[in-house]
Amino acid sequence: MDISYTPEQQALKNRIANYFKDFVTPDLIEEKKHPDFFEGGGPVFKQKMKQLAKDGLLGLGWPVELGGAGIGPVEQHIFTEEVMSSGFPYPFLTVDTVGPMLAQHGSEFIQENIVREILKGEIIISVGYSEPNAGTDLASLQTRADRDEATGDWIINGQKIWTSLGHYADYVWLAARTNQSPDIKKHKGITLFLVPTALEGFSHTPIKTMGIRTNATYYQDIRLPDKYRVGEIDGGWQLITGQLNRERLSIVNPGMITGVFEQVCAWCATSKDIDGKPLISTPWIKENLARVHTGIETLKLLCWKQAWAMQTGNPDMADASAAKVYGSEFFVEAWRLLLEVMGQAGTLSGDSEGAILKGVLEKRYRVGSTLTFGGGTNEIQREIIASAGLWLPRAR
Amino acid sequence: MDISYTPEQQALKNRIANYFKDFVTPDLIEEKKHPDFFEGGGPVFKQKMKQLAKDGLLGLGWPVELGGAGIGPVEQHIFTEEVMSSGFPYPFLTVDTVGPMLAQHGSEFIQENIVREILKGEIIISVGYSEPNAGTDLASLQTRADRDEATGDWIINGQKIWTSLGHYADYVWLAARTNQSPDIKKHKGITLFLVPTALEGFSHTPIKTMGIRTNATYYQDIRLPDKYRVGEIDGGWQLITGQLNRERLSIVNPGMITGVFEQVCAWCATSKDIDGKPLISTPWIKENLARVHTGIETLKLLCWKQAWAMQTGNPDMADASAAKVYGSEFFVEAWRLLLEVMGQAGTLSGDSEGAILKGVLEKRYRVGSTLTFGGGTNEIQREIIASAGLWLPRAR
Amino acid sequence: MDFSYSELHNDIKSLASDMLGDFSDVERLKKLEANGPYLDHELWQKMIEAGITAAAFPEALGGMGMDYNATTLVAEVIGRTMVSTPYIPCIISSAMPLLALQNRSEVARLLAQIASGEKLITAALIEPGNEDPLRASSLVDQRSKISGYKHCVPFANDADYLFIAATKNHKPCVAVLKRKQPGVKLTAQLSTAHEPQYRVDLNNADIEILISDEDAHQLINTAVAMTTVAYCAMAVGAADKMTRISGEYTSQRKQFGVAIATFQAVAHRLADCYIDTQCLNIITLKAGSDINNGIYDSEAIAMAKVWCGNVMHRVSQAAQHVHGGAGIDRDYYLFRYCLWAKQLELAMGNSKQHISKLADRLEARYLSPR
Amino acid sequence: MDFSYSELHNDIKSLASDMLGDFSDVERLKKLEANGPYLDHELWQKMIEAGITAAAFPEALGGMGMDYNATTLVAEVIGRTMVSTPYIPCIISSAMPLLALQNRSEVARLLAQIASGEKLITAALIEPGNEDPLRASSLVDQRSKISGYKHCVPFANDADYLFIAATKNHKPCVAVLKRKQPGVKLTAQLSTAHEPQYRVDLNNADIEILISDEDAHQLINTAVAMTTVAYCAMAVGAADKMTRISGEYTSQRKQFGVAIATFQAVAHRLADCYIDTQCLNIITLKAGSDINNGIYDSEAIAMAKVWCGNVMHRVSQAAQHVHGGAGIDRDYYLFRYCLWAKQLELAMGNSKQHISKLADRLEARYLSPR
Repeated sequence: MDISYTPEQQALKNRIANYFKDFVTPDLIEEKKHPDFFEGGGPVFKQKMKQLAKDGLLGLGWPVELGGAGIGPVEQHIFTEEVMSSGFPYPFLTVDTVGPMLAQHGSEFIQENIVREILKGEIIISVGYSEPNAGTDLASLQTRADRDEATGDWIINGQKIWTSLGHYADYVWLAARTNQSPDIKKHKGITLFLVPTALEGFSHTPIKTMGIRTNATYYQDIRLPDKYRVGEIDGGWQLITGQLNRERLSIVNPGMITGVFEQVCAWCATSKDIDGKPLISTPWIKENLARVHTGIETLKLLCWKQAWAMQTGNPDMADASAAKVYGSEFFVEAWRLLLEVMGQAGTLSGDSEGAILKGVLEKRYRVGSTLTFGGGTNEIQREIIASAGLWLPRAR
Repeated sequence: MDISYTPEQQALKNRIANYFKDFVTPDLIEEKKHPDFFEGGGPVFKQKMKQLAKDGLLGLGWPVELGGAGIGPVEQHIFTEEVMSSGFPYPFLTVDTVGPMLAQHGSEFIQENIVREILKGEIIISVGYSEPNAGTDLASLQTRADRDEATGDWIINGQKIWTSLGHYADYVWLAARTNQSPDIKKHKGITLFLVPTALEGFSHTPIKTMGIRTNATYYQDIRLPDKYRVGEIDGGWQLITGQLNRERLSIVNPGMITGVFEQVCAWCATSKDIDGKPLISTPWIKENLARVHTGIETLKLLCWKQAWAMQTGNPDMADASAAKVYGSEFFVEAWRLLLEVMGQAGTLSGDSEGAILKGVLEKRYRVGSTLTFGGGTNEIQREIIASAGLWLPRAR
Repeated sequence: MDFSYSELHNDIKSLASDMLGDFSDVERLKKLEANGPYLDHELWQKMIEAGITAAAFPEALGGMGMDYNATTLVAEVIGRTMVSTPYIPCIISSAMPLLALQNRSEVARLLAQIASGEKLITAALIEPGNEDPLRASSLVDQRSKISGYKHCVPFANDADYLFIAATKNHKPCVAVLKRKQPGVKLTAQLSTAHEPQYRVDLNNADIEILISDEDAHQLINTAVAMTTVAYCAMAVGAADKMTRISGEYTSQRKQFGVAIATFQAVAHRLADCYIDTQCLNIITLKAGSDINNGIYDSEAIAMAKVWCGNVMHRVSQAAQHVHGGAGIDRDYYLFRYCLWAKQLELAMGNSKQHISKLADRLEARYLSPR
Repeated sequence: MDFSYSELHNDIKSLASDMLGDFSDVERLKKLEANGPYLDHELWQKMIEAGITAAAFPEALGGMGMDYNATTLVAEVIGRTMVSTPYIPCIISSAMPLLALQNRSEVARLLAQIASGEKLITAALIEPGNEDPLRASSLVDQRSKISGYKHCVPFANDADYLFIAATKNHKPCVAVLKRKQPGVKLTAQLSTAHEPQYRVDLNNADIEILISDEDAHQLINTAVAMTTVAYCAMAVGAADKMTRISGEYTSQRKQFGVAIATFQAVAHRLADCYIDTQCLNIITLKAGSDINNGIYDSEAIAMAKVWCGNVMHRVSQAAQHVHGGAGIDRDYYLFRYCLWAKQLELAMGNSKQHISKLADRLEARYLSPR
């Protein structure tokens, strides 16, 4: 038991932190102001991704034979914390959740052609699970993939919603029903595909939300060669849960808040109240900050433990759910606590005259709620904890 | 809309507050130290009850023809807030919940003999609902009352638990099954009785809890004349809910905390920290106090509104449940916040050397949790709110 | 003690509910907001004509002689409907406090013009880095020229006049400023709720000082109290509506073959929203009643704003959460409430600031010799 | 970064679990506590004989040379079993810090006597009205006589020695005091957890000062840090156990024809307890790891105590609530955990005190010139 970085890990952290210090350049900041590019996808973003790959930072934890550095999950996590903290719209879904699933379960074709491209920073992948009538109850999805027995191709038809990045992604990691038999359980008739968005029959429309742009994506008679199938036919459910287990940790990565927190503290130290006293000396303000600080350090530890557990064996399922619930609800609370210290001026957006820290927190409020229902709603996580962590009899 | 006392109400409040200033005498304080008498029942308590009656304070809101003052529910509430705030173990179950039910639904015998005695301070009544296997699911109760067709008497057999005051009460307001038919819904076979504890076949054993003494009560072949029945045969469920609706408000009466809160504030103002500064000047301490203060004022308003609604019509069922949930959970939080300001010394009990304010808060912690499940568990209250207040479809 | 409204109060509330309800049709709101923050001129005109705006003005000034409570009822309806009118900054923050000076002819004239809709006034209370109107850093010199900065001023671009808290000779004063004049420069600001707001740069602008020193202190306190409780009332409407929208959505949305409202976790979370709304409502009613009774420094006002911040945060998050993605979709209608929720939480002091204020009062009370 | 324990650590934990488990049979505890707070002499003797108490002492002093982590594992088992031994005040609060002075023969002798069970020491850290051991108002004069008051001193009546934080010449010092001597008067105090505690009146009592000034400051800090994290570890055991007791109870208790654990409201509340326990555990492990690495002023220590207070409050209330009446019945076994929960929340600084401390550190860090 020694919960601190090894000297090597500390050196790595320093190196990466240093690397990212000036990584988010003004042109990227400018590009992110466009609603379509806030979560990446613009030319500057794409160039930065290639830069990350060239500098050997994209696959620290990936096996060497796939083009990674093979250092390990803890080191990968150190990287992710820093890249997220920098404000770079790091495509964690691609690199940290779908990518590893493809590396493990993809066809030879996928391994050879797509997985390597991910590590070169050339490819972005969206996740296509949710449908208008299948959200938390994912097993009810109706997008279908029917086999063309003549060619072995799949014909895909259906609609997905909340396909984040879907307007610029190269592929969609798509869950589709391949078995319509009423005799099997719903979650046993689902297969995973990697659908190139360049194929005919793919389209998307924007969904504007309170905070960010996401998409509805449509799949009309898309003809997909079998080599784009991932895993067994009708065996998609395990891939979905495997990907979601990874996503759960990615979406509560402390890098989401560490950088912002430092900025807010520094702002509170340099801003003065009407009596000329630094804001950070106001008791309730520093208390708010201390509560966020405590929450961040706790979240870091939960994530480190998970990364360490990946390194040494199988991470505990209930603990991953616990981290997801804690992290997502902590973020909601933390954005509130940090925004409070700014007073009413905290409501000013982005480039507005008078906006504090370029409205970074105002924006966080508007995107913050998605984490409690995204990546598997927190109610489902609590069910998992109740049964896998506490062995309670199942509700309902 | 004018949420303040009328001059008459203000005068009444002042008079009552003044009356209770020295009402809790040292001999009563001493008597309350005995675990059996903490919630009343000792000789000093009994004498004080008669004094209250003699001074015309027991039935302010009761009709004149029953021996009350007939002023109204708001005035009754003003009294209850003050008497509870004084620390007197006021038997609100008897006077404010069962009493009014008896006045409304009791037989002529009960009206003539028992109701009037309540207002004379001569009678204490316990509530007998819960059984070892019937708690939240009260309709499952198994204590039975069988009719002796020859005499018309009832033969009562069964066991109740958590019969507070059962070791000294004169009567138990008892719910018993009078219809064993499997064809009727469980809650339709229950009748209410007022069982004199002096009858042969009644007995009790103490249940010691973390904080207070309560009782298991036993009913063995008790022969009860029909005049002790309350309401219709098999019509007890409405009486139970009617009594519980009143209990819900009584158990969150702000008088439970107003007096203690004042004491804690005064203690914080007169106690000094190691630098000689009053404790109340420490930012987190006064913030704790301000949070409790805000919570108390809100609770007061919710209760006033309920009392006012009783006066003008039927109080809203969802709002009564909302007040109960809010009040009971606020108390749990408030005892914590107040105990925190005392530091570790807050853990010292009662007469212990070094105990603060005679350990009043230490004791509150130990009795505080019962309110969230007593009087209808808060989960049931939330179900009531969801269906009666928000018209949601029923869960399960 | 009386928790009921007069018939006239109920009338004004149902009049406002009907009218604002009609004008808050979702497609209409979408069209209006397509070009950014806006003032709904059509609705505002209707409200003026119907007598809603000036209901609390005396009859001599074109009103119905109602009380402050009547204005909070309208604010509640605004919170319920999410229409965009200058009702709060014009009527509650500016005109209502000015009623105290109605015996002065220039004030009476202005109020009558506001009542008739001829003129629009808005309130400029806060400044960058200073949200205490009693200590404004906007300075008035001996020639009645004002220089300084105000910001987050709602509807300033539509207003003819600004109700301004300023400082002269180190003491507070209240002034009215003509917007269209040299020395007044507006810059649009975008805020969470998409209410049109402006930064106002004042550079030797002409003002008319209405009142100074202690009396100004009192008038500013009145404006602050009335605005604060108006936001709380708006929050009551928003909280109740968010809870009910969520109740409807979850009663219809099926997952696992059942309405998700039948899951206890969902139903109980909405029950908690109901409880929160009840608490916010009751303390807001008390604060409004105190203002009606002339108690502008009532603790209930700070307490109401504490609840307002907490409830806006909790109910908005709960509503978004039980909706899943739909809640934040700008094609649906919940998101407007959630954006205003944050605005209502932070405007006129957030929960922490007001708890601190209450804490200081408590300290002073218990430390003062009795 | 390593979250795993060595084999030796796992051994000591399972040894402690087995032994303390055996001695925490409910009927046994009931019999012992019938006459009030007590020390379980039989168990304590067994723990000494098994080498559990002195595991972290060097071999030369009768121990196994383990680290601070080993002692927190024992504390966690105590929290899980609710046995009444002086392990924390004797071993963790007093002996562990004294290991820093083991090169001094009188200290080494004392530690060896503690290891063998020949002598018992307890820690007297706090005073009425002053819970900061670094600013003790118990004064030592030039003749090494101490006068003052300590309170909430656990097991003082059974102890041979008291480890005392005191003040001499306006500077902190650490001393060892023989309990049985004129000038030392004990008065029993009853506290929530029913741990035997005493007020200690010191009146010109003889002490032996071990260390003064800066070094004493450091030693007191060590004792405070070690005690604080020991309570947090005990809280981890108590929280986990309360959650699991509640899980078992609600899985068996039927209402409405089903186990109440199948109600989402119950299951999710227990899931929240699980999450809380995980958080408390991980920050406590970090704090313990920092102490192991010699970092006695680690922020993680204060953070762990913040969590400890919050989690003890929430889990204890949740456990009582889902049990209904059974939870508070002294015939059942949950109540002991709930009583200790309050004690663990308030001892060595509650959540608010530690958040304030963290807030002050944050302020200082950001205001200091870089």
